[in-house]
Amino acid sequence: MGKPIGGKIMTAKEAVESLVFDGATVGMGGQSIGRCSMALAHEIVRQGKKDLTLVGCNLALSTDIMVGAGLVKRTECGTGNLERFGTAFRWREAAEQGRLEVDDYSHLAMASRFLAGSLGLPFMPTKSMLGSDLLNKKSFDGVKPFEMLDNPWNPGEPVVLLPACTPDVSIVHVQKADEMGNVIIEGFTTHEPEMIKASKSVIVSCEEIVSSDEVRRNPDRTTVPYIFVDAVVEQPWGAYPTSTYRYYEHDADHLSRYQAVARSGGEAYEEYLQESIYGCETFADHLEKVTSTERLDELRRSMHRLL
Amino acid sequence: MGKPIGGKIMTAKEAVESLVFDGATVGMGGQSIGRCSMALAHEIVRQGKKDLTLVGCNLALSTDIMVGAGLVKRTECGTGNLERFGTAFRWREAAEQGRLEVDDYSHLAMASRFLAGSLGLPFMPTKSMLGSDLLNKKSFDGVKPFEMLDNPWNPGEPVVLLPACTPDVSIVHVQKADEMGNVIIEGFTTHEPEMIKASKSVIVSCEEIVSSDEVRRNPDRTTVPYIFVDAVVEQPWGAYPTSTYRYYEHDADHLSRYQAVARSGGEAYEEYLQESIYGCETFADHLEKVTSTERLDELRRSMHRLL
Amino acid sequence: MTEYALDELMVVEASRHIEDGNIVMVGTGLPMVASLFALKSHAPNMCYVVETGPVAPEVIPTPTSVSDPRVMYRAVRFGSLLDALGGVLQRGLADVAFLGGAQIDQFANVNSTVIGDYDRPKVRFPGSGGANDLASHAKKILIITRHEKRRFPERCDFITSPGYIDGPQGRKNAGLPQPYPDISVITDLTVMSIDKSKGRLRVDKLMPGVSLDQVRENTLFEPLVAPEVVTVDPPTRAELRILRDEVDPDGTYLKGRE
Amino acid sequence: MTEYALDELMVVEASRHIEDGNIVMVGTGLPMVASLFALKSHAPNMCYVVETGPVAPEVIPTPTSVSDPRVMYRAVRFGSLLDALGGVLQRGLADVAFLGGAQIDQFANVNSTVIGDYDRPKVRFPGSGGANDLASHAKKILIITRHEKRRFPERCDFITSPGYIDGPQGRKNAGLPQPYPDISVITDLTVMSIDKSKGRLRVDKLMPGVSLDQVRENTLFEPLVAPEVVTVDPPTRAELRILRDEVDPDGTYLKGRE
Repeated sequence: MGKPIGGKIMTAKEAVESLVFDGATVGMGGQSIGRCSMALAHEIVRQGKKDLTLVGCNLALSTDIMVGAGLVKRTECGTGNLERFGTAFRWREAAEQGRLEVDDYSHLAMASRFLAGSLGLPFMPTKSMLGSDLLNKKSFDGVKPFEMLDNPWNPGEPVVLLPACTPDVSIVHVQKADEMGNVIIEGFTTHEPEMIKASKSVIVSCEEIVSSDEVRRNPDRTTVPYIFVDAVVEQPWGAYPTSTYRYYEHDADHLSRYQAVARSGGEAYEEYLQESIYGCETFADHLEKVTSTERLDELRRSMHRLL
Repeated sequence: MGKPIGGKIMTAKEAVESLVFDGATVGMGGQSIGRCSMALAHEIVRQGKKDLTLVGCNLALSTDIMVGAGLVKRTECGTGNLERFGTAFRWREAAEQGRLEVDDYSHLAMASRFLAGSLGLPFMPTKSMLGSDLLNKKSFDGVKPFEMLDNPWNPGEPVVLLPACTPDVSIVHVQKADEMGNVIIEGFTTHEPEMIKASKSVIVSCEEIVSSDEVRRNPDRTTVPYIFVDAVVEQPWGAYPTSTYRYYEHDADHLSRYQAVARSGGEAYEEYLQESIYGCETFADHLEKVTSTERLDELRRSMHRLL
Repeated sequence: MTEYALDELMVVEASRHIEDGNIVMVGTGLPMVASLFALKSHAPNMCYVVETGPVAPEVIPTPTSVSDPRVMYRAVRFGSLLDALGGVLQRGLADVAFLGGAQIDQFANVNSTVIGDYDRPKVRFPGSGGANDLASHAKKILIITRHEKRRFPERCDFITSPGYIDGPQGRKNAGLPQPYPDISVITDLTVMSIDKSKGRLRVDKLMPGVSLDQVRENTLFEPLVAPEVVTVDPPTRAELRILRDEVDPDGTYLKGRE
Repeated sequence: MTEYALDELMVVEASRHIEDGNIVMVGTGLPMVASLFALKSHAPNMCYVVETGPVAPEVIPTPTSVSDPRVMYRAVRFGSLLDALGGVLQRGLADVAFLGGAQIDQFANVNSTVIGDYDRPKVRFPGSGGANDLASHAKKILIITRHEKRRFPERCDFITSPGYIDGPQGRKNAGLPQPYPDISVITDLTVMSIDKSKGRLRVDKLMPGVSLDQVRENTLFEPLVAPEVVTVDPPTRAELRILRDEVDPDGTYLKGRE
């Protein structure tokens, strides 16, 4: 059975309480400095969900904060960086100090693992990763990270098989959703369509809730239908300080500020978490604390100039 | 390299002359009585391209005519029927008389084979067809129609591997395309996105040519980008007598008329081919011969009432 | 008593196997009528998924094809066959699916491919379409068919869509995904359902006025019989009104009204 | 002679490896600048494909991220990472792709994962991202990098993105798809390209005013040397105008103008 047709609109607090649990594998939306699921990540940090395995393609700011807050046991991903803002420093330090299991794949490999999950398949073939040390890694938990197969239609040709990745719950920030749970992603969709459809449950935060009538008048626009979605959280600016296409640009100042404390770590970082996350009851509180209406307006105008 | 950015607008005659060849594997667009690629199929019949292998999911009217014209060596498909209008009779008779190799898969199996092709993979797993006689078939040409694999992540669990299907050329009728070759399919897309992307070359006929500016203003709407497409044929009513969503309903009268001659076969059928296809220089001639402006208007209005 | 046609009875009985909130994969014909009836009567939150792609359309009566604009009307998403048969069905989300076929055997296997030899068939049928996929992955399979003797052989000439294949272990041995489905065959004489412990069809219900002997006489295999065979409830006046006014007002499929 | 910065020289030289009509998979940074320059100068029909999905955008200068609205501007299609890296790249349609990394060895393998042991790294880098995919499937690989000695070891600590692995048979033995790619490394000292018969990097060109010895001194492996090493043509005045006015007008990436 798919997800029910209604009753999905809730707060971030309610959604995370009911769908994220200690030890869960969490699918992470967004890529680098675009559409990271910040509001939902903050809520997970506030609720202190532990021993998480984070999966995605480019694990960026949201991951870094969850690692920095000490909630993460493992990441399975393609990259951990914020492009020109540098590495995901908390993630990097945790990896270097052996406090974090990092299971490396290529981006296509991760997308292929989600594709398998989204189609109900146990694995997906790929021709990536051959000849690289990405095929020289051990398993963290006894589950083979890949398998080699001789192509039955061309003996002698090796093909890599990758196990399906089926997150317990995915967190994704999108432009629009309706109360049924239909999801509209505008612009790039990166690995999200496959990841969402591969997940056992899905929390979506959105810039705007639109009417189901509007969805039904433009079915071409729907990225993922409601049958995959459990919770819809209305959260304007929910990707801040990363960008949301057609809504606002990333906030380079705040990103640089975060990267500075993340790089130094220690007390400065603890203070950041305390002030900007633990000390805020909601994401709206966070926005009020770390930025201003003027700055947000600027980011919105800056995006609109680029459409 | 993908397909070039321009020079793709041509007549059906030019497109078929340059891209369809004797012995080719031809990907067939449409499903049952919706969006069959009739104008392009007629042109292939007129040009008498031989020894074709037709591949698709539901092979319906266009296939039946190409089989009826004696051009087809094999079909690889999920079904051959026109739903309430009955079986594809010429296809059926050819199969029963052993004049046609029919390689049966399920619809998901065919879509999976196209998916593999579209991703550059040699095969795709599926959990369909297990326990059925679809896995008891021989190979027609020494190429294994499937392979069984023991799931490396769950020993004892069999998984079916299906070989990629990569048509030499696909023929598809769509709503809109631009001169670059960007394709917009409205409504159901059936197996076409994967089939198109898996094909070595693609001929698209369309109801309307739209400007590339319009495409660039609504990139969400593009089903397949131009890099996969070789030829764009402007052909209003190009799916007649099957339907094109948002443009016109199927013509039940003509379909019934076709089914009557297809069922009887023999001279009646030869006459139909002679009059409605060989005797027409273009698809516009065909329309003029077999229907009327009034009837076409009726089909258009009938569709518009259902939107 | 309200008068009704046999097709109407079959359709209403089939619809009773659909629960509210179910995802139902459906083509056209009587299955479409049955599921549309469920949607309009007791399952308003049912979700149609059409093989060609559309999800949750507000179906306009009466579609005659999976490419019909009536099954695309106000869908929440248009999509592809891969989305529907891969992303919903094989993904394990389909609750109910309808099948049809030329032969249904005692293990509820269905043949829609050939009579006779596959390579040189006596009769060639259209083939699987999505039927094999539905039979492989849906949690509940419904088959609506006229009860003709030749349709119910001991063993299908060709298994297009697997039921329990050859008995209770058939699906397990074949490696088909779990959970193994409930299967019901609704005919104008009876409702037979799979007995999972035996992997065989069992007469659970009889249509009003039909005897068990009539079923046996019209079936080439010997069906199991439930300890208590009940009679199918005829459609109520209200059900018939919905069926005739809202589901198939033009009598596209339900022609034989009495 | 027109004055130019080393970055400008590297970018223009890299762009010369892009032909009109090529499909180019590109992220941000100097690779983006080089490909955007090609588009605005000699390759007007070049097709950008961005890893996150967009196809053929009319890029607004100067994008700083693969999620930047500037790389989505007037795309012909938005799409997914699977479309880009699976449906275009692995499908075999990408002509050119750019890579970067912490180490590039004599076989043109690239490391962007770790220095030291994988399980307890001395330095942890961001990882593959799409780089491994690009190196596995594109027909031509371009690497733009500063020529620092530690960047050019005999052997990468970790092969994130395969070059020729361990020699001419490396890709064949690994089962990587054919055709095997051309690979060029464009640095501020030299242009090294893969010699396919030896599977190793060969100095083909030198930047103006640079000697072969300078390259050797700044490279930890011993590169092959082409029979005739030529000097890279400096950018023309017209090229520099396009670069500075149309490609990176704000100097986002090309800061060091002379």
